[in-house]
Amino acid sequence: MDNKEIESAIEAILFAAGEPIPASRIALVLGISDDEVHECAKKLSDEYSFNRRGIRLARMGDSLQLCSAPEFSQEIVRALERRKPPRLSQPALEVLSICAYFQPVTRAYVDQIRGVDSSYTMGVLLERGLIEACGKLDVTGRPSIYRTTELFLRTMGISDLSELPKLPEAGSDESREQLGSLLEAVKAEEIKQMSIEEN
Amino acid sequence: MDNKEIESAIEAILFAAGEPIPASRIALVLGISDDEVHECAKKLSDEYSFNRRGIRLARMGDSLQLCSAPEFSQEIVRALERRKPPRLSQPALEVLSICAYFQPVTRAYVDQIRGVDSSYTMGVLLERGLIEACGKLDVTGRPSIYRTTELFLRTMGISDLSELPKLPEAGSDESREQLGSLLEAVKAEEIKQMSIEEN
Amino acid sequence: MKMKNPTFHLEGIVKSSDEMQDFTGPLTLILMLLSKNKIEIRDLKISEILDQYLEHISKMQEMDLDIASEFVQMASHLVYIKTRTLLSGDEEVSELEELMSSLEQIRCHDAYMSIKAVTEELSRMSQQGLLMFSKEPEPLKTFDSGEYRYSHQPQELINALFSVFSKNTSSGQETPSMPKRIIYGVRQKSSQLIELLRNSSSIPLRELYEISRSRSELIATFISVLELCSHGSISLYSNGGEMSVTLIGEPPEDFTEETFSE
Repeated sequence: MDNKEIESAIEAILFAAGEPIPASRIALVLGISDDEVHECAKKLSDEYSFNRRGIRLARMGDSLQLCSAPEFSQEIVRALERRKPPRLSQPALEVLSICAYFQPVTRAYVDQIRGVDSSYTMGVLLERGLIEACGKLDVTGRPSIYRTTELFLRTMGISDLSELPKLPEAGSDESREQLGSLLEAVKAEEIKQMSIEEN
Repeated sequence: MDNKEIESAIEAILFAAGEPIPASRIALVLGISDDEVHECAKKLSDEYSFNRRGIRLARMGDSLQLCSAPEFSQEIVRALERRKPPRLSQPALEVLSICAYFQPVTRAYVDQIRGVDSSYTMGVLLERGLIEACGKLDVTGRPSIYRTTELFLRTMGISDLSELPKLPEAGSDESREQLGSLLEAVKAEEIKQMSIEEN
Repeated sequence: MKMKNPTFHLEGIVKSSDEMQDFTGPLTLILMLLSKNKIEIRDLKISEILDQYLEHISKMQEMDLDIASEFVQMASHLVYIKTRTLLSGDEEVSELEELMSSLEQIRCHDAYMSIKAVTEELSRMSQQGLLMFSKEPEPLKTFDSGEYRYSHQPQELINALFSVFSKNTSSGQETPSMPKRIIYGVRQKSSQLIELLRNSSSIPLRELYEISRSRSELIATFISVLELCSHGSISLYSNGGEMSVTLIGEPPEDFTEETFSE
């Protein structure tokens, strides 16, 4: 085997392996010294970098590994990601709205308002980066408190929480009225939604 | 992105993917046409072969996949302690050919042509990923129907079923003779039928 | 998945009037159809056959009337065979059935011979391909793993919020009312500040504000600092252009609880 062939053999072995392989193992199989393996691997690696190829050869201690070039990581993710995460469900929107309007909130607080356990949905929102933990409440049990994130503002297309639509003031007659009409609006919307889904 | 960069991006995506990726998906991510993807992939593939590299680019239909070069299979098997890929037995080749040329086929159809039970061999081919179930036939019993896979194309070194060797027209003298007598029988049947109808 | 009804590719079988001469009768055509299309006569839909034949006939008529008449004959014969097959009972093995199965046998034999003739070539073709290894997928970089990437209208939040409250009312609770905010008490904040200052001699004012996690907490901090200053518990001083807080006395014994909202 000449050096060119050794390079190709190393490339083939590392490709099929996918994971780091000790140079000594390759040396054994090809009947050459560890140093020769590292030399050829170095040449291969330089060639990848110099030609701005889509793959890179990394050396970690005695081991060698092929990996995709980091320059193309965005293209890779976009080509290979299965599907976008789903849009927010109605429960998720509810929890998010409670977090947004009453932040900072504890999970127990959200549960209390919604009347159902919201831990799963809170988890989803945390994972999606729409809410974040921002400390512990200074009461018994020291529960975590949550607030909305920068990403939340971007998602809603606003630059500040103050741009959220105003809630009616609690307690006043005026607010009862407002609340009443909003409730009507929500119900009408729900009925509309249902009929759309049924079609 | 110039062509060189597109080639590298394709290389990176295919390397990271491991499995076959539709060219259309790559085209979407890179913002180019499917044809351009195939063109660049072809150049990349030719380069691998010409320079006797350790990797190869296979095209199967619209899909592209990186594989190790067959020349280095021994080194890979020894370095990674993999099982040597077994050759295809004569029964496997027969069943595979029937699936390839007459697809989609039912198991009963394969049995019928070969005149022997082929369920074991079909199982082996399914397990090796050379054939796959692709639905149910809309007749009594709803038997599964099978077709060849992308791996089949890659294994045969072709990118499309149309590249398979032409199936020779087999029509033995014996069968032609039989045909002649059958024809007579039908004619006789016809005359009988006609006279019945006339009555 | 449903398989489509088989389509007869007559164009591939009959190309010219010359070729038609090769057909000695309808049965030859049936045999050809069976071998080219891998169909079972029992599975055919009569209407499918008729549609396809009539379409073909109308095409052929434009070209050659002789051929057309041949086809009419063949089509009618196929339909006839099909009808016979349908009408005959399951237990009754008609002459036609026998005929069909002999045809099947011939067809299978021919197909098997053809297949056997190519397996060697396929075996040769697969030699290289079987030696190629694929690789495992790389783990995807997680930089945008779960991050949400849709946009919403702020109004959707209000709607969601009210749907929460409407659920509560419908489940028999009291009239809808806005829940109270979690409110930071100044007293609570003041004792927290004293605690902090006990542990370190002086803290920049900026840091006290930075540890506040919400606007209400920020306001609580602001008022607490003012209150504690006025009670002489803490003192503000300038430290290299930055205001810092230091503890100078004990907090007031009776600190009235004051709450506020934003």
